[in-house]
Amino acid sequence: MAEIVAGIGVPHTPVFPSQVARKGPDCEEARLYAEIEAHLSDARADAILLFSNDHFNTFFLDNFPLFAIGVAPATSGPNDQTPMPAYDVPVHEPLAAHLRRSGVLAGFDIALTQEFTLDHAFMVPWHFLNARQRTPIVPFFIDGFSNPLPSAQRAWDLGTMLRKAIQAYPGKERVAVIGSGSFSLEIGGPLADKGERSGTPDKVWAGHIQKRMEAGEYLQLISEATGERMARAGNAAGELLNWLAMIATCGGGKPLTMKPQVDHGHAFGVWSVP
Amino acid sequence: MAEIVAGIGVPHTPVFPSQVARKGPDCEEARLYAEIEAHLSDARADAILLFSNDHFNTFFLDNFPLFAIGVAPATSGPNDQTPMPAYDVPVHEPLAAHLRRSGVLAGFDIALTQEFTLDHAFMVPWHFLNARQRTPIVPFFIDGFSNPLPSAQRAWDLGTMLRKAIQAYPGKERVAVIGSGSFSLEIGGPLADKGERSGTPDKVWAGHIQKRMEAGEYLQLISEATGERMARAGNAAGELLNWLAMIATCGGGKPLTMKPQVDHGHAFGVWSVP
Amino acid sequence: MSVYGIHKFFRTCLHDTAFRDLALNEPEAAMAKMPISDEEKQALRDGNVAWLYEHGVHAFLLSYLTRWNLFGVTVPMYSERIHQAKDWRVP
Amino acid sequence: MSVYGIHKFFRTCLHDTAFRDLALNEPEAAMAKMPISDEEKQALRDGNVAWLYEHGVHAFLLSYLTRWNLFGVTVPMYSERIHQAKDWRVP
Ligand SMILES: [Fe+3]
Ligand SMILES: [Fe+3]
Repeated sequence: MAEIVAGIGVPHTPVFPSQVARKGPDCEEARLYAEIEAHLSDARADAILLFSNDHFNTFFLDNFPLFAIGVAPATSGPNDQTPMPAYDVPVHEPLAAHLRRSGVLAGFDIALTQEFTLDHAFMVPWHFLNARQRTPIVPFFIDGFSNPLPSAQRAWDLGTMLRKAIQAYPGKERVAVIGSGSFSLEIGGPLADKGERSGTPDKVWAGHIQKRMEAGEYLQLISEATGERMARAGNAAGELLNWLAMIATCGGGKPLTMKPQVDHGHAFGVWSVP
Repeated sequence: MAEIVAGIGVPHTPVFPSQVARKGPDCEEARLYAEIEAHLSDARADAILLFSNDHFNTFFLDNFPLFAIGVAPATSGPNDQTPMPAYDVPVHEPLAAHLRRSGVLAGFDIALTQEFTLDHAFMVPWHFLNARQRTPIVPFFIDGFSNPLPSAQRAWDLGTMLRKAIQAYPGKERVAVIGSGSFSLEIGGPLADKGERSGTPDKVWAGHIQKRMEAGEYLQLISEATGERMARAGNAAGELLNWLAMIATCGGGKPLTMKPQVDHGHAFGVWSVP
Repeated sequence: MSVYGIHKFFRTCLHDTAFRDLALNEPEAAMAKMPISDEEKQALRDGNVAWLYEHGVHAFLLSYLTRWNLFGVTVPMYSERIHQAKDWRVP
Repeated sequence: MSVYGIHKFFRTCLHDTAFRDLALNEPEAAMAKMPISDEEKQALRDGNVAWLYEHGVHAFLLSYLTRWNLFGVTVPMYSERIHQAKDWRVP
């Protein structure tokens, strides 16, 4: 019986590692990630289930999974030229294999990925939260970026299933869960800021998500977070699905802390694990 | 409103094309396929939804989908050195895109495959049933070969969903549905015949499947066809899933005709499309 | 039109530096290596990001144009043009 | 052990004729190109198909040995040995 010991939500903004390296440990991003790193360290996890979404780097449209899980001894990244250190990343292969098998048997059509590298969506969280601890991860890929996306309900159901599967794992592992991404972010599209490559087109939606999460109002959030609603908040706003899967895996409780970066349309959160 | 106009089940035994070329049009396989080709031709289909399973040729374990759908203008095959003619194959791209989108929105986690070739599992049915007509296909990949497989219930639910999605397609296309594969077949494993590379280890199971299908007893068949039960009938016996998806897409009726090749552990069937 | 070839063009520019160099130095040769239509090629030559977006190109991949100023497209040019595009997301 | 490297070895033999030739002519060099363990290499050298099967190798890919008599394994040898394997499918 493995145990879920921490739930965490963070952004994976690819410029953060180089910005923090330049600005130093007192800048806002450095402090926000450092607090979460401390929380994760205190949780003494043996494995980290990390939900994030590839940005056409690990996978391409020749064979693009809606859900995939990395089952291998190790991986590495970043594979997308993000300006940050390169890392070798241990994978908790037995837990990954168990979760994939459990998912398939429970009716989740999860692709199996036995040789792969990771892009900034996984490696930015790794860099800030786990590069020192080096806890083995289980990389879980949710399509949050290439329409049609899985529904918010499907991401939630996925987390609910994985929670049971973790609890049924025949080992005493302490498992932390991370979901990573933005609530509102447009890259390269008409909703980007004028003169810029990206922007945060819907800070109201991002703030609304935060309020729903703080109130534990997930049923309402799931019904509101249609594919169209997320798309109107930017072409990366589907990354909310990574958070929903994380929260469901953690049992659907309220966040213990949630600190937004309003201008970025994202937040840093720590979840209760009832 | 597209319409389902034919349901067909056939094997995809890779030696059949070369055997039939050698033995001529009067051999058993030639006649069995020819009858089905005539039925398909009479159905005047505009598109063929073809369920089959890749054998590590189109996909490999670096990124192995449980379900995938080919969405492209065209494809080709065989890509696995099966001794048979090479074909360019038109794909019904709009229908394929519609079915993928419908599936994702309905909670089926189907990988998107926009550049691909096909192995014998698709090309043997193409060769015998469609090489003359050249009706565009929608290639649907179900993992029937690499454990864990989707459950029989999941394959059935997939077909049920696709039936609705076809009927909701905004076009007047007449759609035929083919499922391809064996009920009992072992390749390279301990259940193969002594001295041979393959064998038909469970003719009883294959015969039982046929009886269940003839009686329309799909609920019973689904509950019997566990992953373990199929595995005991050989490592290709999971290809039954392709048939179950086809039958569910056709509305779950009884076969009009079903002709077994007992020694091969497979059959040739034509379905009612109520 | 699936715009798959356009997606592959940009993705390959990121992951294959030899192809990226070809796209910068001999764009016609680079385009010829990809399954893209004549209409798509013309849109690339023209830096017509609005047309490409409207025809279904993923904006994230499309904006790779500005990473290396492919076809001469800079961030300000890109931004001005993409804001002219009809946004099919918002009905 | 995931036996992924063994699967990749056989799959590459089918799809890459240069690799297949290498596997036939310089099997040690071919194995060195794949992520396979020393134990797995020894099992390949020995044509120990029972051990490979028992450790999770998919029999379909494993039987590629006999397509080109890799490591000297013929169909009769393969058949005799695979029937010695403990079959993990049937509890
Ligand atoms: Fe992202
Ligand atoms: Fe097969």
